[in-house]
Amino acid sequence: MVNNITILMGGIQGEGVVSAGINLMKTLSKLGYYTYGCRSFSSRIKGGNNTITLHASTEKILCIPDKSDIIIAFDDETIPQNIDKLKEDGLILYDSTLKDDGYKDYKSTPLPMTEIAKTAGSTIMKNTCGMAFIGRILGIDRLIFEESIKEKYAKKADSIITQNLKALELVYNHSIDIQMDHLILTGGDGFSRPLMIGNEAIALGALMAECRFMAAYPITPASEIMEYLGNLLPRYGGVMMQVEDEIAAVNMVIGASYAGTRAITATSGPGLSLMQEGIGLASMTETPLVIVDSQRVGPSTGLPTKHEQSDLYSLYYGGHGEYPSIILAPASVEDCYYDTIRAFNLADEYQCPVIILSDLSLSLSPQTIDPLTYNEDIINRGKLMDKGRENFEAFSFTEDGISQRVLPGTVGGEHHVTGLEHNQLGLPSNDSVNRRKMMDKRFKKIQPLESLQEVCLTKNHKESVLLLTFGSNYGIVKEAVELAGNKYDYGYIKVIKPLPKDQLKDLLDTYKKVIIIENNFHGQLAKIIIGQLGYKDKISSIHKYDGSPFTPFEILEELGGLI
Amino acid sequence: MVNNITILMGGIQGEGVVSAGINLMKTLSKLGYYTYGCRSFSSRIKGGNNTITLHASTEKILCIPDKSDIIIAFDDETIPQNIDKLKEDGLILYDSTLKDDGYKDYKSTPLPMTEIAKTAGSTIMKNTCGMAFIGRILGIDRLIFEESIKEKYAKKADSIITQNLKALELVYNHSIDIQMDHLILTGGDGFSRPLMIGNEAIALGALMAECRFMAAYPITPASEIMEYLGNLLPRYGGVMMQVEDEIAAVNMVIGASYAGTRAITATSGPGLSLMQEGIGLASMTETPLVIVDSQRVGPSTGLPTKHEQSDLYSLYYGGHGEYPSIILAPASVEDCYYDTIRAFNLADEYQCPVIILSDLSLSLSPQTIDPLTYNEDIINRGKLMDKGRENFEAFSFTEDGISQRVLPGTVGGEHHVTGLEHNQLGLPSNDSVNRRKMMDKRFKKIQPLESLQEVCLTKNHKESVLLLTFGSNYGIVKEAVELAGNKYDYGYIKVIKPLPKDQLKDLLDTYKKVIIIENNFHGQLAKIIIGQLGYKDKISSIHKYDGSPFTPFEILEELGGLI
Amino acid sequence: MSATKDYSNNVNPTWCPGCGHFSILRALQIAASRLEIPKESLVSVSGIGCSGRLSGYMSSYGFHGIHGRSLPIAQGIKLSNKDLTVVASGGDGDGFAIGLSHTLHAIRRNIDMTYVVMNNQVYGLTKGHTSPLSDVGFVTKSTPYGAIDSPIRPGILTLSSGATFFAQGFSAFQEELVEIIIKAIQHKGFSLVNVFSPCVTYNKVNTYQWFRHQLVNLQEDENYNPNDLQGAFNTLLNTNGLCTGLVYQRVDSEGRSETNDTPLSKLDLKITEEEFNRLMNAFK
Amino acid sequence: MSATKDYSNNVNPTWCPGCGHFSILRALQIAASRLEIPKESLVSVSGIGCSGRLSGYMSSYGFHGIHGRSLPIAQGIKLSNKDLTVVASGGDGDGFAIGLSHTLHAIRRNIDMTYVVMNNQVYGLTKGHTSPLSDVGFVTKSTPYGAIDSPIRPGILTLSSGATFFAQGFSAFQEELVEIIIKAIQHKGFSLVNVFSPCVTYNKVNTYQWFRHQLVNLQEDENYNPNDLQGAFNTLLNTNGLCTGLVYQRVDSEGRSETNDTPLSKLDLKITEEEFNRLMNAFK
Ligand SMILES: Cc1ncc(C[n+]2csc(CCOP(=O)(O)OP(=O)(O)O)c2C)c(N)n1
Ligand SMILES: Cc1ncc(C[n+]2csc(CCOP(=O)(O)OP(=O)(O)O)c2C)c(N)n1
Ligand code: SF4
Ligand code: SF4
Ligand SMILES: [Mg+2]
Ligand SMILES: [Mg+2]
Repeated sequence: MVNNITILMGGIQGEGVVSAGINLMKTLSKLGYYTYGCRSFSSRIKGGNNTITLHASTEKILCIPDKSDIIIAFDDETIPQNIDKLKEDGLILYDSTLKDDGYKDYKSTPLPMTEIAKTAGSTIMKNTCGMAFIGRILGIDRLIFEESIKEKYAKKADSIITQNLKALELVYNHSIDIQMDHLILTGGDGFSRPLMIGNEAIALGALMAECRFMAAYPITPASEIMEYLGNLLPRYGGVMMQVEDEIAAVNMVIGASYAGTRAITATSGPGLSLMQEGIGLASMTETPLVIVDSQRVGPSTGLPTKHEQSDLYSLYYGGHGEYPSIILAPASVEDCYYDTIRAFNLADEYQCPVIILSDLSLSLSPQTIDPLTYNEDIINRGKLMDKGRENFEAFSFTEDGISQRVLPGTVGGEHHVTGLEHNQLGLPSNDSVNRRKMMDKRFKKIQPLESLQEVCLTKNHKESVLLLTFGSNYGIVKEAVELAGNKYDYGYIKVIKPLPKDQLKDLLDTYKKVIIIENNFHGQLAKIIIGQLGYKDKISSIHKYDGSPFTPFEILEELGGLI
Repeated sequence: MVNNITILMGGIQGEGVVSAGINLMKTLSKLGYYTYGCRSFSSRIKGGNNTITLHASTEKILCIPDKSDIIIAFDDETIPQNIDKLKEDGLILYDSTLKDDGYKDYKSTPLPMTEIAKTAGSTIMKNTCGMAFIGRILGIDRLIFEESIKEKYAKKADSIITQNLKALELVYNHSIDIQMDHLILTGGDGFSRPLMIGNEAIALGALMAECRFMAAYPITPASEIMEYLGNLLPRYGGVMMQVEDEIAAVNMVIGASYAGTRAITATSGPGLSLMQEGIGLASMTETPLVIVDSQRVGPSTGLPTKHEQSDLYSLYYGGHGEYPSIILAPASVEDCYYDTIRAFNLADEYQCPVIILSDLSLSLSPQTIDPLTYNEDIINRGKLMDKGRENFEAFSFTEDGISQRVLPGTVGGEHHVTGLEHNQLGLPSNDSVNRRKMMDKRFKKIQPLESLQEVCLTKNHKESVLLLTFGSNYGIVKEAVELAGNKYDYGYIKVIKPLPKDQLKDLLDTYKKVIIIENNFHGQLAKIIIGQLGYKDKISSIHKYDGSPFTPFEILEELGGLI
Repeated sequence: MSATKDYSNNVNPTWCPGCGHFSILRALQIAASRLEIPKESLVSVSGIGCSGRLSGYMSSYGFHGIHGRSLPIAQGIKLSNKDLTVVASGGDGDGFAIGLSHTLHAIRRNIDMTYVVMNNQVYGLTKGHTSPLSDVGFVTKSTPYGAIDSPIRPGILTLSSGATFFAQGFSAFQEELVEIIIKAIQHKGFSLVNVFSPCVTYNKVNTYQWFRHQLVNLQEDENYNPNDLQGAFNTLLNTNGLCTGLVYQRVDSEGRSETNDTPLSKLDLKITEEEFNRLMNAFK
Repeated sequence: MSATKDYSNNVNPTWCPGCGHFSILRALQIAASRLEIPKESLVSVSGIGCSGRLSGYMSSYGFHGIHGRSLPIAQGIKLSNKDLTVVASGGDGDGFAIGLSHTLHAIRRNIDMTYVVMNNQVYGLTKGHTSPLSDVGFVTKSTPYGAIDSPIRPGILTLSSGATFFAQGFSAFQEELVEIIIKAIQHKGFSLVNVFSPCVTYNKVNTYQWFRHQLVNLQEDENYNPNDLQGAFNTLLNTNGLCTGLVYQRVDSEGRSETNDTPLSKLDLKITEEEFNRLMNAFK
């Protein structure tokens, strides 16, 4: 009996192994376990091997351990490609139609998944059988699966339900000739929790933040956001439009936002590069703008289905000229939700672009989440006025650098905005004194953010070392530290731009060494912090750029060399 | 009698005051003086006040002093707008058709420029008259002007020459009732030198570097490059194409370069933002690419006719993902020429994008230059092979990270290139070991540049302070230091990416203080150096972002606060 | 009735004396006043170019965007608040070079708004470069040996993209222009008005004089039926695009209609806790 | 004669079994072998999409660029070395969404090269999103309630942009496709071939079956004259674009010709000192 377990399921892309894995995760989540899943993609559209590795635990863990307890294979590639990820005493299960390549060193057994599926009515149920086998091994009551089958196929033909139930029955009655009791999972708290990916949480956050317009262009790994909102927005009076390219997308969103509707676009690296000019326009016209950048491997088309965190530089420093913007970096699916709401509020409050920085792992990895809190009062639209006044100054110089804003349609608020440098009325101005004041105004706006506490810390008070990271890495660093016996303090930075300078300085003054862990070649966050704050000698950096996330042990190994 | 003088000429845009100024500069350059001119633009297309301020000297000076000796006005706005730039004992000359606003505190006198022009045949010659008046005051022999008039209008109708000569005669015979002998310019070395703007030098450099393809989209202040090459390239078998946008431009240039023709595009901030994706593609496919970025005031459309140096960040860090590129920063028109040739060689040698970083002042300010040296042997095409071999590996792993290159058309060299991560054959590859090796290979390539001496220093051995700058600022810093009695060491950085790390470290170790002077809000170069090398406490920064270049006195004033 | 001057903010345009763009600005102001569009409900969106400065001379709401992107911005505005009258405008380079894709995609979306192309067949603001609408042989700073490529034909291209309204005007024909713009604004759907607007400084070929000689006025032809697509195509081919008036209007155009009657920006957006729970339950 | 397999690099395509793109790849290889284009003189340039992978399966020179930009790259290559046979290819999204402007500008430039649109009316690579060529009502992940906007009509748009060669093929009609591609490559100037190439995974509407029923074969109509522009327009309108064969070819097209006979990349480029001095003197 265990209270956590890791299972790798692999098969031919398009044949349903990933959705079987996700169904299993949903079931486990309902039973009160925390699950975390990680997908690998084939470079083929259909066909080719793909896998989902899932971890289930009584504790919330946001990563996949280095080694799995079980591998279950629906195709011939899964085992050879993943055998190094199996624990020494791990268990291999494989469809009985596959050849037995005899992984002698491991416990392994064939399971008649295809066979049962066929008997029950259709081979497409073989993944469901696989899921059920695992469920059975983990000790999940058959009734639980029965319920979820009934729920899932409620709107489908009765025969589908009958067939699935039949398959389930056959699985649970099949006699398995291997010792598996030690794999029974226990300790779930019985509290049913949702399972989500980051992209869904972002989309839901946008909806709850009263965003009602999205324009976007499809791109991996950001498309789910437009898909979710494309489905939901029209039901709430909103619009989601797939447009001709990312340039159109960002400019449409600027237009919609200028006219008063909270609006969003989502993209990944290549689209982000195309949006740079539009981001500058939003900042110059002081129009709220929310963009999601879900990072993948760059440069250029790179590796579209692999993980990286290498757009920081281009978000922090990119775009010609100089303008304020805000970058939020959620580290969990829950963060994705709350940060998206915050992004809309910040965009309205500071009248500038806000980027929600995600990464492939965070965007696409399903996680069991703690219930999201509903809150009546989450909207802050900043200095939005419902009345104009003569010679309305949409760019007036104010104490905090933020001017009052009115929406088109407002009587007496008629004014002009432009990407040219402009005076307080928003009319083009070449005047050099005005220019300087306008630059100062725009940057003054976001200065208060520098004093906020935006590094989330876990203190173990054991050593003088701080591990700092961001995004999906956080869960891995946390796990690594726990594996190492909690001997480091660690944390993640929630706002990358503007940097929480005061807090970072405090931390850099406090700790002897700050090690920044990130998925890119240059150690971008480390260099950004050094560029802004100095402390080069205190900061070191662990980085990985081969397209896969860190594993906890990799981090520990690298740490070994540094400490 | 003086050996240097500064003259501000102003009038209505489109009426020829700037070309009169440039003609005067050409004449002075022929007589052996160094000249430097600085233009201001009206925000109107035609009409509105514009000026040219020119400095002539026996020494090479690459800036305009804070104060002028003479203002000559062809419209009513010139004097009030520029009076603060006149020396206390300065001279005001104005067209006698203008109203006398009585600048009592100054020596001023009306000149019958329009009148003489009319008498000689046409009022459009009034600027020529102005130029001739100044020439006369400076003590330039009338014959010199006669010659250049004959030369200039050689292909025009005889009547034009006659009229101009007539005007010239009238100017030289007009009696001027004011003491002006102290303004006679002497000391020119009689050596005739060319007058050029940076954009022309870049274009000429491209031609001499055997560049034969340009695709571009017009934008201030880069358009002169396409105009010059549009005129010349077809004469040398080449092609210049104005295309639909900057995205097309950069990708066409990539195509042309891939197929073997040296190729260039030129743009400014907004175009640069649009090119980011293409730059990444060139770097990922290891295709040589040369881009000119002539900076203007950003962000967004900003101030298109005003000066700034704020694209460093976006060039150094911009574009999604991570890839090598090289940034050259010429500081004079001569540099523009030589650096452009070097840019093509570096692009071929390192098979990556090279950016020539100019700024509005450097691109558009006419300067008398020292003769450019002709050299038979300036072309280095790197590892370009004229033969293939089976399974040609265009991305082979080599000691120096650079692979052999063949051009399409080469028998046996058939291969594939892609913006996806790829193996040595150039075929897409998801493999993580390959990915890491390819990233290492691409960055290893340009590492040797980090060890070069790319900071041009002038040592005065007076103090432990180094003033460091780049681009057109260099001439101003030089002048400032000389005005201050040469008590600082100073220099400019010729290669911004990769930073000449070894030399910079040496310098930062040597000097107590390094002050970086640049035209942008953030002190971008300073922050880049700190981000890469540290030394935050040693580096301070002087920056200006109001759209106009520094004046020497402004630098001295700011230095006062820092030292 | 509101006065034309109500729509002017009294800023002195930067345009050269005689520039065709003056007339377009004025036509838009007159049209707005005849249609009595409340100032606060009119949004003028413009691109970058001499043309692009137009929005800065209107006393309505104005958005001067980036080069080539006026239409995406304008569409976003209209979708966000359908009560607004949205008029985008920009140069021939803005709309048919860098912005070509947006122009054609906007046409096929048929959102209820108007786009005025201020077409001088040259790049005015950059001081005289060729445009995709320049004639073959046209000499500019960037085509010193004359333009080579055959020019884009805005009319045919617009109709081929499924336009529901296409008209042409000429800066010198102020009254016709006003009427066209009024019809364009009244049209339900996307209306594109191509205005021949001479650049007196950089285009010495396609001058006022030249257009006066070349342009055919469709209104003067009693038999011309602007609701006949095939006929419109033929007219554009036969006149080489050099005609003014309403070229084509699809009678049954309704404009892209989103689900709501209330403009997006005025919807009650609150989502109840019950509803939120329903949304969350989908993830269990 | 070179063999078809000479043009294959034996890499196993990532495409789904049954994907229409296989047939286009093979047609291109057959055409190349029939035309006996030396491998080293053929450059295959492609965009991003399932379609974009094509260049990676040719044993010629291949350039797999970025999304929507295959044509600018391809034009640069051809202008750089006119001895090369340049064939660009890409998806309907690549060429008519993000790359639309480049497509139409390439057409009007009429550079001697071929562009094959691998048209499945859907975004295959991103796993099923709507395309500007998707029919109204088409349900995808991004249009769960069906596509709203009227689709781009590639044929009419191409002709309106002044194309000198336009043909259509269908993946299931391999031999016709080969012949069309041969004609396209032989055409002097820019040739655009729109191939209906079913996506068996994400487009369950415009299937092989569906096309077999819909497509009219122009070659079968003896009276069809592919040199008559007006007729070509009408045919496209009448068939709603659903026809295959050579739709239009301008007989007198010569392709954009630059001044030199020697390809740019092979010119002697050295500039003599004398010439240099002449250039410098212009600045005195
Ligand atoms: C991305 C970008 N590229 C280039 C420019 C420079 N630019 C400004 S306006 C313009 C074209 C102007 O021509 P047109 O659109 O025909 O307008 P016109 O000035 O003739 O009215 C260009 C190329 C820019 N502002 N932004
Ligand atoms: C700038 C950019 N935006 C988005 C993407 C993601 N993307 C890759 S291919 C593609 C469209 C594919 O559709 P299509 O061109 O029709 O080709 P198909 O896959 O159908 O053959 C998209 C949107 C990208 N690679 N680059
Ligand atoms: S340059 Fe041409 S388009 Fe621009 S304002 Fe002058 S006349 Fe008008
Ligand atoms: S997804 Fe469609 S287009 Fe892509 S390979 Fe599969 S069938 Fe072909
Ligand atoms: Mg124009
Ligand atoms: Mg497609």
